[in-house]
Amino acid sequence: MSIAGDNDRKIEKYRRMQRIRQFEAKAEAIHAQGEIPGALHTYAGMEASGVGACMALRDDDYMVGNHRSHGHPIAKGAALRPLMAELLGKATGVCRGKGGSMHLSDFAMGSLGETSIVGSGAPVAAGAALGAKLQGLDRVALCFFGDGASSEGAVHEGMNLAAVWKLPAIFVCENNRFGMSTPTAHAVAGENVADRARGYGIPGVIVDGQDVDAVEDAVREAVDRARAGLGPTLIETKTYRYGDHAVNMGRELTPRGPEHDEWLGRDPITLYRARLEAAGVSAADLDAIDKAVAGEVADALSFARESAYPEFEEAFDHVLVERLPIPDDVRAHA
Amino acid sequence: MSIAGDNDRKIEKYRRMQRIRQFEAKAEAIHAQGEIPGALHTYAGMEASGVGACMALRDDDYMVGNHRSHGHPIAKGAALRPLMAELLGKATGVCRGKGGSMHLSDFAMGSLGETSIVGSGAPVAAGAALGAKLQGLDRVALCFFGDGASSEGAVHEGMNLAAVWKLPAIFVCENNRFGMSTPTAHAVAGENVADRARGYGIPGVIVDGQDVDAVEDAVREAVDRARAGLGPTLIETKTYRYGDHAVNMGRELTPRGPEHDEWLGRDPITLYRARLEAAGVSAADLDAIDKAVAGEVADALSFARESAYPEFEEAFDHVLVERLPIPDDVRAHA
Amino acid sequence: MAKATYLDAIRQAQMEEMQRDERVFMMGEDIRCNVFGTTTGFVDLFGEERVRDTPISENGFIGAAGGAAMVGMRPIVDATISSFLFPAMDQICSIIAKSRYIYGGQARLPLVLRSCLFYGNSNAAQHSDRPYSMFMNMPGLKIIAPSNAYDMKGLLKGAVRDDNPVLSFEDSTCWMNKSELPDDPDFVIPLGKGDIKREGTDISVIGVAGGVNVALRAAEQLAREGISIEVVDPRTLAPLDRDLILQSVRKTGRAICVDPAHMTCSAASEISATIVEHAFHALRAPVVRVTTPDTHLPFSPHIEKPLYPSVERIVDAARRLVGAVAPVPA
Amino acid sequence: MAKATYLDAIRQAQMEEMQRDERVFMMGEDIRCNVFGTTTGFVDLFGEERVRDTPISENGFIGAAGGAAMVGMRPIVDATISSFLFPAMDQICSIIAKSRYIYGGQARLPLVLRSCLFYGNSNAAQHSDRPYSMFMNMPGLKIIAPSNAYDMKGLLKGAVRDDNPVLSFEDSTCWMNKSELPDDPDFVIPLGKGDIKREGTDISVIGVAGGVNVALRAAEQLAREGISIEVVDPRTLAPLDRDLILQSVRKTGRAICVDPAHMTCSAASEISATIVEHAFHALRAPVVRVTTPDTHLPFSPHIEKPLYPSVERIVDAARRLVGAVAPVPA
Ligand SMILES: Cc1ncc(C[n+]2csc(CCOP(=O)(O)OP(=O)(O)O)c2C)c(N)n1
Ligand SMILES: Cc1ncc(C[n+]2csc(CCOP(=O)(O)OP(=O)(O)O)c2C)c(N)n1
Ligand SMILES: [Mg+2]
Ligand SMILES: [Mg+2]
Repeated sequence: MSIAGDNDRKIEKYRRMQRIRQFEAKAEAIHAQGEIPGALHTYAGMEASGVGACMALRDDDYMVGNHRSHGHPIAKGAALRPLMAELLGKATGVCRGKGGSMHLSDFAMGSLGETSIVGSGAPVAAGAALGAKLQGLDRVALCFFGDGASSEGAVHEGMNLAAVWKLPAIFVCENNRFGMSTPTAHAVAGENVADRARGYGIPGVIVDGQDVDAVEDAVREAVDRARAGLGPTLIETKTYRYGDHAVNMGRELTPRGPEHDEWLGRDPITLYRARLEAAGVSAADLDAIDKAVAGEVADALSFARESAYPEFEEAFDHVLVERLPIPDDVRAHA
Repeated sequence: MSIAGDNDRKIEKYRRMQRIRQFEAKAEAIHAQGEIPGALHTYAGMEASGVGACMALRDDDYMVGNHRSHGHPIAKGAALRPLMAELLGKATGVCRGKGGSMHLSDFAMGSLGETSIVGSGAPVAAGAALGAKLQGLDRVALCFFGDGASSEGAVHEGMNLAAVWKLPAIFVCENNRFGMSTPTAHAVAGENVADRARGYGIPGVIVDGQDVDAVEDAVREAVDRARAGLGPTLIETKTYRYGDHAVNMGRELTPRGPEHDEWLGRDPITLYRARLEAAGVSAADLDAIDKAVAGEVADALSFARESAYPEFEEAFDHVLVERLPIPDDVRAHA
Repeated sequence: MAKATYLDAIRQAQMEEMQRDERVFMMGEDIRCNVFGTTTGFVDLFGEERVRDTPISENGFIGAAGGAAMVGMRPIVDATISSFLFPAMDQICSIIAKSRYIYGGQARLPLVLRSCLFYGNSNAAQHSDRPYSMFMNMPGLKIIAPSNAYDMKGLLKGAVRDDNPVLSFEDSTCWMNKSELPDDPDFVIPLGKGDIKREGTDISVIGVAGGVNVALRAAEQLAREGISIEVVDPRTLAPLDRDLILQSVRKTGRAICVDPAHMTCSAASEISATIVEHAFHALRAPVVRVTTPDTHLPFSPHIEKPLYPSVERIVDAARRLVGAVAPVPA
Repeated sequence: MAKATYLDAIRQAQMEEMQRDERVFMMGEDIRCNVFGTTTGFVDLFGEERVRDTPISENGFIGAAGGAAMVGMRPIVDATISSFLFPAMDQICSIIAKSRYIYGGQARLPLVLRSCLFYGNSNAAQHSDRPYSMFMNMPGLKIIAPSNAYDMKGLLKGAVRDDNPVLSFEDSTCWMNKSELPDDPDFVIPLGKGDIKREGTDISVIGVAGGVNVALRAAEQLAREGISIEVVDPRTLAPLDRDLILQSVRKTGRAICVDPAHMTCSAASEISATIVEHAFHALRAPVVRVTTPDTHLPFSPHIEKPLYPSVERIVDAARRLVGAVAPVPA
């Protein structure tokens, strides 16, 4: 790669968006063939939101996400092998096969959970921010949640707590226009989720969620505020998910209107590629990244496939710090 | 009484405020002597908030309140005898002795609960408003909650639901400057609770909670909007409680600052009495009301004292619609 | 009479009751799009006012069902997956279960709160809860947990007509099971009455929800070994038909409680405690629980599946109880 | 050693652990003003950063304790009254109990969640819950329920040092009871170990929280009648010291479970089910539960008080079990 300095991070944003896109395309394909059990919620279309936000964070900052969990850890820099292995329920998975698609959380990258209970991440993020503050560290905690999640009491309580205590937290509402099948306007009162900020006396920011640089800038400002002890910010990324709520469900939950094509026309990766090319990055370099990422994904899948399933005893580990005893009759038939 | 027309309702406001004040003074006194069991949270200082709000309602409108429950039912027009009997735990109590001081709810007056779990009334009020709407009735549902309660997820969820569905609900936050011992600013982010309204796309109104007419006007406007199908309003009454969080606790939970005397100087009943006198109501007429109310309170107390305690079997009634069976060994020692 | 699935039984029950009584309405997340197939065609039949998609705020809309019930409506709430009852625990326990009591009978809360037990399908611990025993410890609620389509239809219709709040736990392992369903619009199974699903003489196996079907399969196999199993299905967990359970155990002298929930403080524990308290003198062997052990449920199917009650575990327990094999050391 | 109350034991435990380990901090509603006397002087000692008054938002701040624990803190949360755990049920059950598991051991959540069992004092149904059995059904949590000041201090210190999330249920009927409390800053009672509070030979009475003290008073009275009671106090409800309970029942052959919670799916039910499953052959009589019946708790003291387990009910049950009186018909 021949581009240096600031361009490096631009390239990195592009690479991470590509990673998410390609990782998920592969996951969706093998899920359709039954290789991945459980539900699969894809992030395609929303890559700029996750990557822009995470690129504004340091490695040692914290991040909490949700059920749509493939994007956030990759955006924060997680390695693909343990993520893919997790999707396949393997012992080498990032959660040792116990979390699966909705819970791809890599604590090594500062992730403190991709929690599939809608809205439940907000108090956790507030708490991580509190922990950082009490330890005198200048780390921040960022929480991703959906437009639908904004209706949950947990999100309100988390934001109020962070605001009252001026915690170094950033709340990023990824408004992808739907909660499951329900259009945002049918479930979320008020014009913008970001409008809620004023009620907590904190800044509320709306940003184009298809523009990775814009997202990064908005989050960076919030991060700076947070590190300076000025408290939390609520940022709403206006974005769109291409797939259905969960993929491969056999029928469409959310019939799309004509805006679907408009959104496809504002694909965050295509847009960013164009911007990079306009800034002088060569198409060949970008193609090389695409290809390298394809290699990473293929490698992750081979790794995952070759990995073993967890031993039965693993089911009794990590309930507590101590391993649980295994009942004889259960063990006898495992 | 010689005053007619609009003055009648002014007099009624005065009377209801007096009823609350005198009812509570008596309750506090006998609680100190051990005649009332459990905790007692007085409403003194906040009478204009409850009475102003309830006077803007029709008899068949709904109302939901909280643990500070002496004021709301009296404001809505409830009879004093069953309320006082309830405080004493008697079978003639409005809740047959099963609710006590925190739960003085008179369903005959449209009250659907004075619930002592902070914040828990908001979803109930939204639901009552939904019920009225589905039945094609033009009733509204009003919810009283405290500044402290505004931090609860339930309040957020109730308001969001009411706003999205444009339900005929009115949310009245009685901001008395404290939640238990905690000053509002230490627990509630944002300058005013009413500022939360904008986030739901509904009107947010701040009103002087010591001015019963101002409260009534603000609530009436919200009621009109609600009946017209325009959805909910959030109203914040800026008020003050004279007593400690709960009275007769043996020590002061909340040390007051110099503002305490300022607030005492803006007593809602004194202010209103002056306004009525200025409008031509004679002091003698108002004295007569005070005296009549004292008679009502004394009568309620005699009634309560003369009433019987509930039978033991009553403990097993109203868990379900059907009476529960009573275990033999429990009955044997009752 | 026509054969239909457990899921369709839910649909039929809801449809018939909504047709019968216009105070009945439905709300829940994404019920218009009808994720699991229990509200197919409902918007067209009943309109958007009576079939309401809610914001994702379980405490809010479940509490609102309580408020609507208090003013004369009869809501059916679809909370989809039982794990999503936790965010609503306060409105369920503090308001819905207690309002009638704390206000001395002034309130009445006829409402049905449905949710499915979504386990065994690799959706990991946060989606796989089977929390009915928590609610059994809370007075003021009725609870149904049907094991087949017939019971599902009859009990759900009974629940909608009941004047108390009723929680309906619908076992997703039963979703595709079929029964003949009566078309009689007044076909109702009264809440609180259990059912003998199979008669037998050696051991009473009391099953909870999907546990009943595992018990029935085990009974088949044991019959071939000459062990006669009586399968008891309480169907309603609150009120629990203790008499039926005791009657069966007094006959057989042995009992196994099969419950897909975690063992500790489970419905199985309650049934066992009831038996030893009230049928002790009839007992010829320990009362055994076959439940999910007290671990969380993992995503990986490989290690998830063996955790649930299985035919094999029931068969083993039965053999031990009749003395066909040596008992496990306690 | 000096005598101190159960409430003061809580204060001492918290103070010593905060002095020992600066990762320990406290939060809760109105803990600075110190409503019940468990944080007297704490703001002066530890400052406002480590002694935090929270907004009234249990789900929010209890979840925040989880988040703080995940990043290396060791929070003690005072949720005051157990009824206020319902609004926080989701963070407790979905996040705190499950995060370590669902993320395959990546998370560690050392935190203590305290709340009191506030019953018997005319505060009506919404404030009188004793919901520990609900949490016993949820893997991933440890639970203590001490019955005297000594155990309270030792177990709470043990809880703060434990690397798992621990719920502490503090029985308000024990608040004023005094014990000699060790001053050794490392006095810790390990979680999961029960205690024989009184030795006896005829009946094991297993008590939960305040139920232990009622059992001890009943044992006194029964001793005068020649009935010898062994009082077993599990102290920790999760993990439950089943071995100790079984050992006692194998000796006495009879058991009574005393639990101030509602009967159905209670800790008493679990203990009873454990006994009949694992000590059946030692049993000479039914295992009896003395609990609060499955009704809500009313305000009026007149009808509230008789609902709880009492000395009289235990004495009656004991007499029946040893055959001193005819058994009640089942
Ligand atoms: C508490 C809870 N309620 C409901 C669900 C089911 N559910 C899963 S995702 C989802 C929609 C979430 O919408 P949003 O927050 O906008 O996120 P998105 O899926 O659009 O990214 C719902 C309702 C859940 N997982 N948790
Ligand atoms: C869910 C819940 N948490 C805590 C409490 C304890 N509590 C009772 S009243 C109160 C303060 C409420 O403050 P606010 O809402 O401002 O009402 P106020 O008492 O000032 O009228 C608290 C914390 C409770 N009853 N319910
Ligand atoms: Mg969305
Ligand atoms: Mg207040």
